[in-house]
Amino acid sequence: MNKLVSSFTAAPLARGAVARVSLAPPVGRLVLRARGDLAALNAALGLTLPTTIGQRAAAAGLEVLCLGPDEWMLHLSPDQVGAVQAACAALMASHPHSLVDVSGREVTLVIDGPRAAELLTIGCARDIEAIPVGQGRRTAFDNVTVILWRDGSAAFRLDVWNSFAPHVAGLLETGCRELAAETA
Amino acid sequence: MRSCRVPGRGRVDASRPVGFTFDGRRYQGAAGDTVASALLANGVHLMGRSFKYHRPRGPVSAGSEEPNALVGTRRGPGRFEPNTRATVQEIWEGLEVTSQNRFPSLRFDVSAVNDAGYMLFSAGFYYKTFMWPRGFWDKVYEPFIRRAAGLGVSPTEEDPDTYASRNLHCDVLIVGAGPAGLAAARAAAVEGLRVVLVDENAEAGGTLLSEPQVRIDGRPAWDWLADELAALKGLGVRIMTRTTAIGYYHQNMVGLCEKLTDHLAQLPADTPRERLWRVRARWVVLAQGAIEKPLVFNGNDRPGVMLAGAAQTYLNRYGVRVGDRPVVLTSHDSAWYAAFDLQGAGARVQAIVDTRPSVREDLLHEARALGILVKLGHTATATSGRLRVKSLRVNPVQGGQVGSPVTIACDAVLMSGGWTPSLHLFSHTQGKLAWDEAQTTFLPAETREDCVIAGAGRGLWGVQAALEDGAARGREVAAALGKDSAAQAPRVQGDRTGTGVTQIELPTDLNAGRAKAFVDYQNDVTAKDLRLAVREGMHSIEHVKRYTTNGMATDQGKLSNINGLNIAADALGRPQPQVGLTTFRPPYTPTTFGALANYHRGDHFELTRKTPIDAWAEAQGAAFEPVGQWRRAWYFPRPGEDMEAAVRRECAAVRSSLGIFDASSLGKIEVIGPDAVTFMERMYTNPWAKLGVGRCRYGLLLGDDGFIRDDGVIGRLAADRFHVTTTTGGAARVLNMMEDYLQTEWPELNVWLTSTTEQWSTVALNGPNAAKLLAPLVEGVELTEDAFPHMSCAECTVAGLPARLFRVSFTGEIGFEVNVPSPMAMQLWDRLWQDGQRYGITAYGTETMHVLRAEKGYIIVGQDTDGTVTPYDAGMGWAVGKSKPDFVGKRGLARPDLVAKNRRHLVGLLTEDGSRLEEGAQIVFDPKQPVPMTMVGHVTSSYHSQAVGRPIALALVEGGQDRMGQTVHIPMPDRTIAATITGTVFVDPENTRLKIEA
Amino acid sequence: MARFNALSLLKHSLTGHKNWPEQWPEAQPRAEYDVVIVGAGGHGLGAAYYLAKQHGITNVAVIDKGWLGGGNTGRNTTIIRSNYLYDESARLYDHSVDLWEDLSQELNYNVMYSKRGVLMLAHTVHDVQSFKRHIHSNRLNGVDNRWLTAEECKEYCPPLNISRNARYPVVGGALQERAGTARHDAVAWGYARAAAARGVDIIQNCPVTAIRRGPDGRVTGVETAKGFIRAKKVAVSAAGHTSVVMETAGVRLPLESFPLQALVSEPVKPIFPCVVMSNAVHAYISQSDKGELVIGSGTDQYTSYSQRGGLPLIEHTIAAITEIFPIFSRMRMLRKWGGIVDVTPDRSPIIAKTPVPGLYVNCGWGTGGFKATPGSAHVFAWTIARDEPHRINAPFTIERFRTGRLIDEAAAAAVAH
Amino acid sequence: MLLIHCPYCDETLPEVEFTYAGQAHVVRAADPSSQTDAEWENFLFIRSNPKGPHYERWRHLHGCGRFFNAVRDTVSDRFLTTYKAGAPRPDLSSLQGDRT
Repeated sequence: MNKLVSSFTAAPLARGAVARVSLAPPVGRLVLRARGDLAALNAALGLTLPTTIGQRAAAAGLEVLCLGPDEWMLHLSPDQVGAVQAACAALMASHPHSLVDVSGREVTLVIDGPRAAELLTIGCARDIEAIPVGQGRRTAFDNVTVILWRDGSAAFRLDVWNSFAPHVAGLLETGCRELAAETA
Repeated sequence: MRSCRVPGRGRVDASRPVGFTFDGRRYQGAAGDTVASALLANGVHLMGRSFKYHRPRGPVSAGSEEPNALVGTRRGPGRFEPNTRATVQEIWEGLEVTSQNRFPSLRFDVSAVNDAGYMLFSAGFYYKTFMWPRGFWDKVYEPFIRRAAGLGVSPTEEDPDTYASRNLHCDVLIVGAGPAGLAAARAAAVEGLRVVLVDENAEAGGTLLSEPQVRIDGRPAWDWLADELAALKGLGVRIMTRTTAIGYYHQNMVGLCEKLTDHLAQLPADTPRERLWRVRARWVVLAQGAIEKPLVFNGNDRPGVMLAGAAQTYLNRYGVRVGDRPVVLTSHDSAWYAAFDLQGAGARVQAIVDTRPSVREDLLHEARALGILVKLGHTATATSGRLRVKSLRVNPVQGGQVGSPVTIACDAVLMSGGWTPSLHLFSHTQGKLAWDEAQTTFLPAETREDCVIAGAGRGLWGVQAALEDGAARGREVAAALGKDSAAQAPRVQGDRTGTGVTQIELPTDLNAGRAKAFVDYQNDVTAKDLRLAVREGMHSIEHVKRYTTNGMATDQGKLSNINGLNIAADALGRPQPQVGLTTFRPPYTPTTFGALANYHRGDHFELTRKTPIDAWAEAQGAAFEPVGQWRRAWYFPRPGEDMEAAVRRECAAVRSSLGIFDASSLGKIEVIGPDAVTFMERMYTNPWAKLGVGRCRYGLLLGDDGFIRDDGVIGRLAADRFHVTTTTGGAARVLNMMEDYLQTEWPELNVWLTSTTEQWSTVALNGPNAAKLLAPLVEGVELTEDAFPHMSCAECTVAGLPARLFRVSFTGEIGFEVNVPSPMAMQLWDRLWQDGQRYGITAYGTETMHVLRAEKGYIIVGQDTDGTVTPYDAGMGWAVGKSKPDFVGKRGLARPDLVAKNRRHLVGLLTEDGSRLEEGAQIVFDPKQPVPMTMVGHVTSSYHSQAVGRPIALALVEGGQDRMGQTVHIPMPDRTIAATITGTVFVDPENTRLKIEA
Repeated sequence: MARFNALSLLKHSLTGHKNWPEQWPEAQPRAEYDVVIVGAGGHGLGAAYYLAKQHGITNVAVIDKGWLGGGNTGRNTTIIRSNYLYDESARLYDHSVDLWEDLSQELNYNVMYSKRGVLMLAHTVHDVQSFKRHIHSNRLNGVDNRWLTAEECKEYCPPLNISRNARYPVVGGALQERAGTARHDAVAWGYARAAAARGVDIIQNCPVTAIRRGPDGRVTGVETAKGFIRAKKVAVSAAGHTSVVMETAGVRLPLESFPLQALVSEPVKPIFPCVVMSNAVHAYISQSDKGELVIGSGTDQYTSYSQRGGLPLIEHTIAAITEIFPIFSRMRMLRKWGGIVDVTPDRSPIIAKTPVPGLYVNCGWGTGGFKATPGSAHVFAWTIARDEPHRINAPFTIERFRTGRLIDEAAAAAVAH
Repeated sequence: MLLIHCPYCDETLPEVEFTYAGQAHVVRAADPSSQTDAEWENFLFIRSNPKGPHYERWRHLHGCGRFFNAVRDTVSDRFLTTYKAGAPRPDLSSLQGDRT
């Protein structure tokens, strides 16, 4: 299912009456690691990095999720990646950190529809309902590490490494059909 | 065919007849029937044969505790399952039911001769015999025993159904939707609490379904039930029927199995047969009720002998009269009501036989009013009837003396030995049980889990008590969850509470030693067997269970455990609590493998990781091999080529011109930070401080035990940035190991690790023409020997794509590894493939890669090493930074056995007869020695080498590095092969081929 | 000891089986024993039997905190094989198989040793290399083990799915025909009965709380729930509980105890003729003489004494089984249980003297202890009686973890590339 | 399946997100070369394996990725507490079994 990896356009993968799964368009992705005083990095990024795991922040074209005590996932438009890298690189000496471009490492699945949260329960052991809207979590979907963004009560994004995406998408597709049949 | 259906009784819909077959014969039941109720409605009691003696059996219960009425059920091809409980399986138009464990027929079964050998086949008899003559066990006895084994037959076709699973989080999970569960749900269903109510039956209501005479809040039970269920749904309670709580796991995780289609005539599309639920509840209420105990007496297993409560259920829930002339045999009040109900339904109850000398006056009064003969202070000593009970032999008992018998003709015996709480799930929590002497039963005491028990499950009898306790427990958990609940239980009229006494075997005037008084029906365990086990020294209840198999049948001891305990305790002369119950094991009822595997079958079984190039390789007809989670192109056969031919061609192409290889699955880790060098110095054996930016080096990773764990080429992209590569299978392990040391041992280091395995796809070009192909495509680096020598790396663009270019060789030829972002990998590959045509570019797979690297003596971790090999064993002492103060594995390497002489060293082997050795073949110095031989090593890699023109091999040989030129021997089944120990490099030892000619 | 045979069975059946004697008496501890063995599993009871029979040491007590055979002896999946890679292992396990062959007659107790063959499936190139290495090594050690093609595997075990497009296609297998299964409880009961007949005391429901040592450091006896019992020698054979018991003697071991789960299906007529193991998908399966499919699962990831495993592990195991044997999808799991296995870093056992004079230990069997019962018991008895190891268990020392001379059956199956 | 409280995420989550990482507070000597074979054996292999409270390590692999410490009763499998790596070993007497 390489098209998941190499396709550059959003595409629906599974459509049910109550839940949909589709592939999001490509996005720039940066993994930021840093400790201590984040002021300089905040300034460079033009936002305040959230320091509570699961919290998100956003600024012009830039969206960030705190994944760990010293780890953030940045989503931004692909053409911004260079600029952000340059801005941070300038700080390397004074404020040591790690910024790695992983735009090509993973894809994002969009999951929405009235029973989207329930669809996720076929693979996620943690309580989906307990994730506040506007936050995100790194978790496991059928033992695959994923990053789950909750954009609305029934709207999610799921970041999955390329080679795991077909498995995750395949399960979600099965789940969609199941839910559709249940509701029919 | 006569009908035993009672008009106007039961909840089945007589207006909707349902046809099904039993052993090929067609029967008609009504919508809502189970197989058992439908057959009973047709006057059929005989439904199965027992395990050991093949005795004819009918249903003894009306629920999931059924040990006797087990049948095979089929729905067309692929959809057959054995050992289905007839008392649970709902009928649907066209259902095929077959009886089991009989030949040639259910009515006549030749194996019933076992029954004649009854006295011989006592508990544990097989431990005492079948030992002589010695040889007979394998040939005669065991085959005989095995043939006799089993109940139904296994399915033999693939299962066309699908199965599913979900995780569910709730505040309160209530198991059992009887009065207690319903009341608990109502009380817990307060604002903000997620409440789930599950029941294994087709409809909620539990005992209310069998007791229509009860009035609740002044209304008939069934009306109240319907309204209450609607009300609960209105309050947001999730009610799941046909859903069994199979197991209670750590910290309030309860597994549920929901049956979705087994009751349907038509299978809906996209609907799984069953769904496994992993429920995590903050509080659990167990309201599973109680199970009626059979009475243990001679002949208590004939078809037509069943529990009184079951007879009541068949009458009141299914509208079936299980007998026209039943006898009631009991030691508990509850069975009297069965007699009254059946009498009221047109049966002529022959007698109520109660073991107690006196009973409640109102019961006697009603019996008299109904004209039913009552025999108090009586025991039952025998029954007659082969395929259906014909009579019951009863005797008066006075002062322990059994008087003379009278025989009562009958067509059913409805027995009750009282009730015992359903303790299974509670026991799964490893909760403690408390013995209740008054009720001679175990009751749930404490558990570590956040769990409460309601109703009959803790020894409270009657609908009123169940409703009140349920409400109280519901309020209790609501309060524990910080909510106030004011819910009160409704008032009940027409409740039927009662008491009774507990019996061991009923007293008899016949030879007790010959009595067929069954305790575990399915496994044919009798009271006599239990007493024999105790007599033989089986003094633990677990020994008794295992020696007799009591409680090990498919009903999980639901009917037999407590009777077994009482008899064993009596035989031991110890009180029950000192003997103790055997542990109840999950699942509560047998659960299909399908449900447990749920999604993980076929395509979803286990994921297969594929690189961006995988589809191209597949289109080229590549053969693949699994490596860890990945599948990798193994070789690219052309039409008519086998593996060997393809690999020869691929090898030749690389050595003579140009090969292209997908190395994308190699692990990659970005190591960044001011302390990156320090980290690398500590992690890998090699020195890194002096490695210049833009250069790379082969790195060796050990465990702290000193043995090789992983390896890979590592490039320095900047003073504070390394691009680390690992083996394909080792990627995750290595990153975890690095994080472990970094976070736990060296938290002070300012360095971070990021996996870039899938950020970069890696295309390897190898061969004399590699540079020629690549040079024109590269911007930012000049691919000359001076500008970009072997073991260089750079960030540049290749074919216009952002790339990390490594000049490395795992083949001994000029080699490059081009890393580009995964989404662009196919673009790069296509371009190289097109431009490479002029060099006859050839795609090669892992097998060719293995051959080429072996020709150069490069190791494959996991093939040439096995977790017991040190760098020195592998001839890679050069990779160990001896002057470094420390690195992972340094101290381990200094342990006595790792520095000992004569360790096994990696060497080359050339066979003297030019034959190719088998990988894994063992090596000896002295081929003449007798077995067991002293082995001194084994062949780790062996290939036909196109370049050398003969087979080559790598091997681990004791002291090998000091035995160059010596001959060793490889004894094979047919012959012994002699081979000469050589160095590990077979091709171009001077590495001249690595040079790019100007 | 009243002999068991068809005749005695017949005789007793005529008298309603009223006169069978106890198979072992319920013994109360005496003040002193020559040898106290802690742990009344197959290994401990067997050691007592061989001490009495082969070394003439009959003043022996076997003490257990629970009922005899209640630990891993009564909780395992009864697989017996000896096709191990390293010479040390192969000798130990094959010695065991030799004893299994005649154990029923030796003990006059039918332990139902069933030589139905153990088939280990190879799914990858790496499996093939590793299995061939085993097979060649076994051959030169005189241990039977041969290579089967996928088709031959299917022939040997018809329910097997050898479809090429399976996630883990079967590319072949290693078959040891002499391997098989036995009736686990009968092994404990048979040894108990035979040992008791030779004067050994079997003391159940009597937890050992501490091992006592004298001023010279030598063991003096054990503290138990029934008081102090003097002993010239103490031998610990307590599986998952070994660390705890040995700690009281000041001996710390390279052991961790993990929960291991196993399960059986509902009984069905014979469908599965042999034992099949697959390391790649972590599953092993056979069919008992009663008709149940007996399936071994893995260990949970964390150490535990709870004998209570998780559901996900069972799901994984069953998924693996239905992948290799799709026809079992509609079969039902009847019963699942847990045991506690003590695991060493190299997955090989310790059968040895300890630094404490008079103290001996037999532990670290992980998931593989049942198959070794007779052989291990036999050499353990030798080690206790002579205060020196038998040549077969000489390599299985405690010291090997210090010197690095491991017997690493686990690492030998290591995977990478 | 256990429920585990991650001290970094401050959430109590299902075991599937975590991996077990063995006994806690087993210190790797600053200068391993100075260690005797016995000391190194102790570091590599010797484990307390207690029946009762056990100091152990877990990693929130499918979460924040951090290794952390825990005290778990190996008889009940119930966690008494979890705490961040580097935090001092908590005193057993002060621990109550949490109900999460």
